[in-house]
Amino acid sequence: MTEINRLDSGGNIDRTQKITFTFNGKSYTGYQGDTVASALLASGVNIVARSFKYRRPRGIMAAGVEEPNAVLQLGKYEATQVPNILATQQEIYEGLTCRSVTGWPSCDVDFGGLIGRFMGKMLPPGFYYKTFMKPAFLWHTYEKYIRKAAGLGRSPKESDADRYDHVHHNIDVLIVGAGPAGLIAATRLSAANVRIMLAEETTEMGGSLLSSQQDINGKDAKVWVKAALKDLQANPDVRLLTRATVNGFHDHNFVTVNERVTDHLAEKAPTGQARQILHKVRCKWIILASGAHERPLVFGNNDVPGCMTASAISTYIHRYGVIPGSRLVLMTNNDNAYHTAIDWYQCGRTVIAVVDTRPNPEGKIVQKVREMGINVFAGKAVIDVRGRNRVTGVVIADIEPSGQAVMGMLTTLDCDTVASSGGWSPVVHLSCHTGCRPKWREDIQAFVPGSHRENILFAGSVNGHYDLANCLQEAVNCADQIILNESLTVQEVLGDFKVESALEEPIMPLFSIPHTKPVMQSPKQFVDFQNDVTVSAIDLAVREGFHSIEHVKRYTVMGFGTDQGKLGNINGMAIVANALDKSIPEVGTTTFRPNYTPVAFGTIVGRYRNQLFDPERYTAMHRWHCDNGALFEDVGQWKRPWYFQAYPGEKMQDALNRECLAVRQSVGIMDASTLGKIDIQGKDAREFLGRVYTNAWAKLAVGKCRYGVMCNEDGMVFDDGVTACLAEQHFLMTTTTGGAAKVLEWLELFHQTEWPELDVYFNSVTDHWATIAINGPNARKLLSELCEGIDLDKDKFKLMDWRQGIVAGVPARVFRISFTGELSFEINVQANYGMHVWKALQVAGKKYKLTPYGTETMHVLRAEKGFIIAGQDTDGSVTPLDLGMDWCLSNKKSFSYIGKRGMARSDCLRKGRKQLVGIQTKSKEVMIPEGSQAVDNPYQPLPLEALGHITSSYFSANLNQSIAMGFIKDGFNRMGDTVYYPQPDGTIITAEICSPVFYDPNGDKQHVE
Amino acid sequence: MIQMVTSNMLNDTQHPDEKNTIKPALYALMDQCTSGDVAMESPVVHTAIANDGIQNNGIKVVEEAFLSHLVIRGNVNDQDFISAIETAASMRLPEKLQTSQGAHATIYWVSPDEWLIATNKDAFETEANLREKLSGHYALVNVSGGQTRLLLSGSNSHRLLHAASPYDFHLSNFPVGKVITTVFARAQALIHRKSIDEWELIIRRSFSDYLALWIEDFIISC
Amino acid sequence: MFYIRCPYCEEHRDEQEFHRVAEANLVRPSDPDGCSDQEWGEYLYFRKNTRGEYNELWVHSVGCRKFFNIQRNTETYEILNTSPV
Amino acid sequence: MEKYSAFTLFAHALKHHKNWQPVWRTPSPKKTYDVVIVGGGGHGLATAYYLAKNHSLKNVAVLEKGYLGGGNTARNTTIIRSNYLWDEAACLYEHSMKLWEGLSNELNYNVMFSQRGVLNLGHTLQCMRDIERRVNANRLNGIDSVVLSTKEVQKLVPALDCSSNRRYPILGASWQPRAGIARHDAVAWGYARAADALGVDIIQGCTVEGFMLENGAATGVKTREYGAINAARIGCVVAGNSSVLSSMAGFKLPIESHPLQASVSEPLKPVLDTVVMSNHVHAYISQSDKGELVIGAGIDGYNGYGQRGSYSTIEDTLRAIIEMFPSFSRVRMNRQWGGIVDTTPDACPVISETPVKNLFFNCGWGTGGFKATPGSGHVFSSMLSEGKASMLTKPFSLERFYTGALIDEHGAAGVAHS
Ligand SMILES: Cc1cc2nc3c(=O)[nH]c(=O)nc-3n(C[C@H](O)[C@H](O)[C@H](O)COP(=O)(O)OP(=O)(O)OC[C@H]3O[C@@H](n4cnc5c(N)ncnc54)[C@H](O)[C@@H]3O)c2cc1C
Ligand SMILES: NC(=O)c1ccc[n+]([C@@H]2O[C@H](COP(=O)([O-])OP(=O)(O)OC[C@H]3O[C@@H](n4cnc5c(N)ncnc54)[C@H](O)[C@@H]3O)[C@@H](O)[C@H]2O)c1
Ligand SMILES: Cc1cc2nc3c(=O)[nH]c(=O)nc-3n(C[C@H](O)[C@H](O)[C@H](O)COP(=O)(O)O)c2cc1C
Ligand SMILES: [Zn+2]
Repeated sequence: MTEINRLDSGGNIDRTQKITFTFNGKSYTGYQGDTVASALLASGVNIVARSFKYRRPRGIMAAGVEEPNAVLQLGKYEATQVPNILATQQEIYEGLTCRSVTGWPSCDVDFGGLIGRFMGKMLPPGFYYKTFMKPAFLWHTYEKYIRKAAGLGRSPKESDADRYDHVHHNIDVLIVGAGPAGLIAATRLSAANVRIMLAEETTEMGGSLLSSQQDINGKDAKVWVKAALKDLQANPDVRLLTRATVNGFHDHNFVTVNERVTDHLAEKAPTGQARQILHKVRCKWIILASGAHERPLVFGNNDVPGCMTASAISTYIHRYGVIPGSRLVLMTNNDNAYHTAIDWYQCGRTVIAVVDTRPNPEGKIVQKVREMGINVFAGKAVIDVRGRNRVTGVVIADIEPSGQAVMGMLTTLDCDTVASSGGWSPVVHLSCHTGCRPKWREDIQAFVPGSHRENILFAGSVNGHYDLANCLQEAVNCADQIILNESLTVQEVLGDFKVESALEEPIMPLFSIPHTKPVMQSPKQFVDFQNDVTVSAIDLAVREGFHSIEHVKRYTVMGFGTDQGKLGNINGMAIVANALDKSIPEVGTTTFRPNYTPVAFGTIVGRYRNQLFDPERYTAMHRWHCDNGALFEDVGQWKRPWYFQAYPGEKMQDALNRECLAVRQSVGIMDASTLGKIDIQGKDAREFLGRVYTNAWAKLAVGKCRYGVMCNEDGMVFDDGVTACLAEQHFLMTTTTGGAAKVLEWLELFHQTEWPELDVYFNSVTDHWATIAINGPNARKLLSELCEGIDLDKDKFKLMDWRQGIVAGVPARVFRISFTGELSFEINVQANYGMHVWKALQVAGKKYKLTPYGTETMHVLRAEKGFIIAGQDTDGSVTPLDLGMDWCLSNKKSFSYIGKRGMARSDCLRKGRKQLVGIQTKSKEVMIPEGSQAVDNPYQPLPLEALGHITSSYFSANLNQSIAMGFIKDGFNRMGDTVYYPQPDGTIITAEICSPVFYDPNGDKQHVE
Repeated sequence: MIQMVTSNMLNDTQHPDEKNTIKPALYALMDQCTSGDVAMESPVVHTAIANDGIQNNGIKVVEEAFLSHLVIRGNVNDQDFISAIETAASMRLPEKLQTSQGAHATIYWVSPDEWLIATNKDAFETEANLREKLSGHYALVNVSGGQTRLLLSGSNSHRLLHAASPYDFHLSNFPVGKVITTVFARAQALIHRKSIDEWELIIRRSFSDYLALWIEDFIISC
Repeated sequence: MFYIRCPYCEEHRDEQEFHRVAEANLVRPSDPDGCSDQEWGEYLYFRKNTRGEYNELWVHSVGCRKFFNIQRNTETYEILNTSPV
Repeated sequence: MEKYSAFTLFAHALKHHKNWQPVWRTPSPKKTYDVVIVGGGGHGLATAYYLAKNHSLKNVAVLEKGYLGGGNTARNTTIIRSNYLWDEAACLYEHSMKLWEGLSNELNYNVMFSQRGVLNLGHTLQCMRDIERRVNANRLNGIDSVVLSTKEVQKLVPALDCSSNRRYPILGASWQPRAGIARHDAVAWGYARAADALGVDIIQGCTVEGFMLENGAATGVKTREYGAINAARIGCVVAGNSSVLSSMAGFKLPIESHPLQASVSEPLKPVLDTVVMSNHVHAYISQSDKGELVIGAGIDGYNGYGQRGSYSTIEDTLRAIIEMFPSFSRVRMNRQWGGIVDTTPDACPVISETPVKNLFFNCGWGTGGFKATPGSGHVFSSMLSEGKASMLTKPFSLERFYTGALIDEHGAAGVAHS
């Protein structure tokens, strides 16, 4: 393809760097600095998409983020596919591959277009709410086709190999947009010794100055831009970002900026580089200098390729040296668009006419255009466009000064391009993200930012200052306001400027051009191009009763697209206002929300994916477990050994049986370091314990431990553990692995807010101690081989005692507590020694066949003993009474401990509560799956009344039978009763209610010599 | 002070339950380190940070392993407490968000009633020494096994911090000597600016493999 | 994203260092056992949940671990004041 | 009410769609109503519809301060399921599910109820225990619910990374095939249209600012725009604003209002055919018929009425999405927003009489009430017409917060925020 629309000179492209890329399978060329859009236009490509509903051919309409049509699928490889990239934003690089996301078989020839043309009438807004209801069962099938037809690009199927990063910034001033306003504000502030970030969405700083022929200080404004940038670059406190979209403004001046670091270089980021960076900025001040988007006028067939906004045409000419056609008709309701006619004319191509809707345009620029010999038709409008795949002409008519009707003779003009300008819509989006509403200005027919609580200032055309001089002045004022407010000293006053003021005549309030036919019969007049929303659709919505602009949005889907209605929304609101006979501000805008432009999920996630998604917490012995066949269980963020495979491929149940038998028959070893540990010191520690635990603590002697249950104020169990009395005013509390942080905060909460008078301090020592549990009849023998300084005699070192001594050469606290029912010692050493002691035990344990075991075996063993696990056997609706733990409640305490009143509420005392009991299957080899629900009579019709569920269920190798625990309504009174557990496969497991203690009910095992 | 009894003494025969011959200990002080030749493993021993640390492009991270870390709790309005600490440590107790630096130790402010002392001296001696001077309501907790200190340095070190944490590390807000506890990657750290380009990070043992991984991921791509 | 001044650290920190605990000034009844079910239920569950200015209890959890009161506007998200408990 | 069908659509097309009737009237309020419903969300509108339809109460008004369906109804992720743990909740939601199944035809408005199935993923052993428990309870309650293995999950959702090397690998899931999503706006509009046709006055832009109280009984409401309106009975269905209304009547509720956020990607070709929810890594996602991925975020911890939350919540959610769907990393997020959800201590609603006579509240649906819209309206209409609770609603009275008979759907129940 030759670049038939490339001008011989001009544009900020590097003509020495020719680049080849592929669009829809065809190869095209362009230059370094081109976007896909500018390169396609240079090559005379007309159709880039098919519309969503009517499958109409669509071309490029705009030059920036407001583009609704040119939505592409980017990427040659599966893992680097990117859906829905705008041709107007994507710079070309060698080998870039992209294609249209719509059109079948292609976007040039789309069979859907036929359907669209003939069936279109059947597709008014919301048609799907009115159809596809009968027969009901077919809806699923209809839906499949609807889904297929919808959607733009496609998701990649492979994982993204690129890296993304986050960077936090704390700065004084964030300036959004590097047009003249943003640049001069930055310049002015740069002398004030403040930290500044200037973020610009496009590839280059300069904003609209890059697309126009204005002068600053008597010279081409682009010269001024270069000079300003040079100064700014020299200041280390100024951070300049291009390809960086400020996409969200959040509370308390927190702003997110999405920088596309390598998207212009290649599909995949060069090695070592992040593809995109999310800058998270907390700033004292924001200057919003985000400019304004030109909005097109709405007229018949205004979507035919070749219809563009006026300013886009100027941008293609000035920034890319591309002129997207030969013969131009320009329609405008304002002076500003005349610049485009001049630009076109100066490229040596034909301006057929400027069609000005105003009855009497007399401004300076109008004169100038007339003087160039260009036809200016005043008081007229383009009502219809000829051509299907490209504009071939326009129909014009006289328009009433009110804009309400057209009249008179229709004239046809031949042309291939229609530019239109309906005025400008300030880019107020960010100003609204924290809930503020924009306000309407009648004089410029536009919404500008409303008043704000935050430190946010507005400069330039975003605030309705379209005149360059005013625009610059306002930005200078913003900077000065900050300097004043922050009492900054300025070394030298920067940013003085001289610009000729270009007075313009007022804009005509006009959005949609009426047609000679009534709305419903006129040619399609598009408002939201991406969603195929037309004037008649809006009109119909309003007639059907959707009066709120939010209803119109939702009913017609106007503004729902990837462009969020940047081009069409204001026109749509004006059309609604007109239909309701209200003013535009009465109708109001829809809500602006982040993102200003879309942001890749990957960017929002940053580094925090795969291994870094969430911390994995390890104990000091973790590496040993990895090296010795451990499979891990996730408990909170911890990785705990679940069970150990003695050889690769050992079956889980085999491993468990082996581990369980080892513990009961000889000795097993477990890493218990993850248990939460809280050091408690202070004279009131004991009193405090008595208040937060349900049982009594007043008499616990030094050297002793006690089990305790903690409840919420509602009386429900929330954690449990053993607490040791280390010294008179010093305790060590243990918590469940998952509960550690919560418990510590719970203690602090009550201490700091309720009982500050109690002298006590809490500190987490979870990570400080490595805890090794050895369990089994040989535990004492094993320990004695490595232990010094502790009399291990069973009467000297009793159950629930702790002692201090040396284990494997390391000072240790040894607790004689048992969660398995076996003789058991928990050895605590400073964690840096954990691995040493663990390994020493392995060596010494050889002769006892010391067997490492994991959480699962621990669970089986404790279940054999009927011990509960908070979180597995409880769920936040269980009181200690429901667990049969009356023995753990002390009602003699003078203080009403936490949970006491809660568990005395009427429902907690009622008969028939679910209570935790043992469950024994009738066939002892059958295991009841955990979560099974018990019923009294499984043969009743549904719904069946469930009595309670199985919380824990295991095969006990020691007993050679299944064991289980579960809730049963009124279970304590139903010992020996038979209950049934219906299974998903239709089978029914029969079981008997029993004591939860299946093993060693008298606790003899604790007393082995 | 008279009541000071290390729970070493509790070992065998002198269990207070049985023998009430001495006044019971208020706090259990324990020498947790061995004098023997026992292998210690620092929290990051299995990571890229171990030994000589990791460095690239103006960022370096090394571990300062096996320091003694001691938490001090007490009331700043209690003059006795302050002076006891200051005498025992021969260092000032730092003000809010500050550190004080001694020959062998650094004291970090953690919260209005909490400080951390990190020292290359023996934890037991340090604690015993402090306890000897202290009375009233206070707490000392040995956490040497539970955390470790990393030294982050280099001309680009601030970049790592800016990627990991939302805090403002600019010199104007974070002068040398300041300390904070804040979010660090998806965990947390105590961060102290030791000099313009040197930062101490104190991190928890159980999170240290994750944090080392994060740091490595950052440093190799920075 | 709130920017919250911790009244103990006496400087602003990012919201991520904190979390909210409950409505502020919920005082545990001095004699729980003397409370009726209704009174206890009110204490446990019933909240002002004001739209507008509201007092909440927050904790500087990744920081000094201290609980403090925030007075803020639940509609605009402005923080009016923070103070120690 | 004009009948909607493919045929009428065709007939209207021939006439250039000039003759469609308004879907509802725009009446001014009368002086007195039998029942005034405060809140024109899905629940309020459904209540009005069933009052008129099932209880022959046609002198009914719905007062909505904004545009109808503009509260949480407009901003939820539309997940519909009934696989709740406790019998009381399961029965209520299943009651609703049955109504969903005939709703489009009942209302003659296609609410696009898409029974594409919902997966609740389990990532830990405890998750799986909870899933088994819930599925078993569901089955006894006659709710279609099964446990799927990782392999079966992978087959249903090819885009999901089910490999064992994830940080929190997927160990299995519960699956309710009848569950799915619906077009949220259509639900509000469909109920409004049908209620309007039965004579209910739907009054938008009408803010209730207070109640008229006499001897501990409510006799009407005070509105900002229209002054006093009398009513024999008043039903408040104002979701996140429930505490605001109750404080006007002088009592507190066991409710806290929190921001809950959601977001959508740009529209994509079909890539996800079911709904995927994960309590553990905390995110949920589905793809709408228009093609955008609809993603539910977490709830913000603080009380808030701002209809927006904190950015870190959005980050956390997307982290979770990418953990589950690493291939979505280059998909882009188009828009995020928030709603105000009315949470209760047990994650179950309050459908109840109140300390004020003739004043009833239906609230506390929190993060998951869209799915209950038909059921909620149905049972609340009975309460309003009979003046007392029915079997289905009794367990959801305020009384439970005193007795302690909470229906704790937290955690174990896989409530997630939807
Ligand atoms: C982000 C998000 C995701 C969710 N996802 C799901 C999901 O996937 N599945 C699910 O089942 N649920 C979900 N929910 C919850 C669900 O949206 C709500 O529970 C449900 O929509 C509530 O409906 P409603 O009609 O009660 O409330 P709303 O739709 O909020 O209606 C209440 C109405 O009351 C009006 N009102 C308030 N005060 C006054 C007053 N003083 N006078 C007059 N009118 C007043 C409001 O303007 C509003 O329109 C989600 C919620 C959110 C925010
Ligand atoms: N006469 C008229 O009718 C008229 C109308 C509009 C503009 N103008 C001219 O346009 C100029 C306006 O200058 P200005 O500085 O206000 O605006 P500008 O359009 O020159 O610059 C705004 C810049 O902000 C960037 N931007 C917008 N949103 C952004 C975001 N979220 N993140 C990052 N960057 C973002 C844009 O890419 C653009 O470069 C003046 O020269 C004025 O004369 C004239
Ligand atoms: C299920 C669902 C799907 C949505 N899809 C889109 C979408 O494709 N594009 C869009 O712009 N907004 C979409 N929205 C968001 C709405 O635009 C809007 O943000 C939301 O209804 C909240 O209203 P508000 O932003 O006006 O406060 C969707 C909302 C919901 C609930
Ligand atoms: Zn603090």
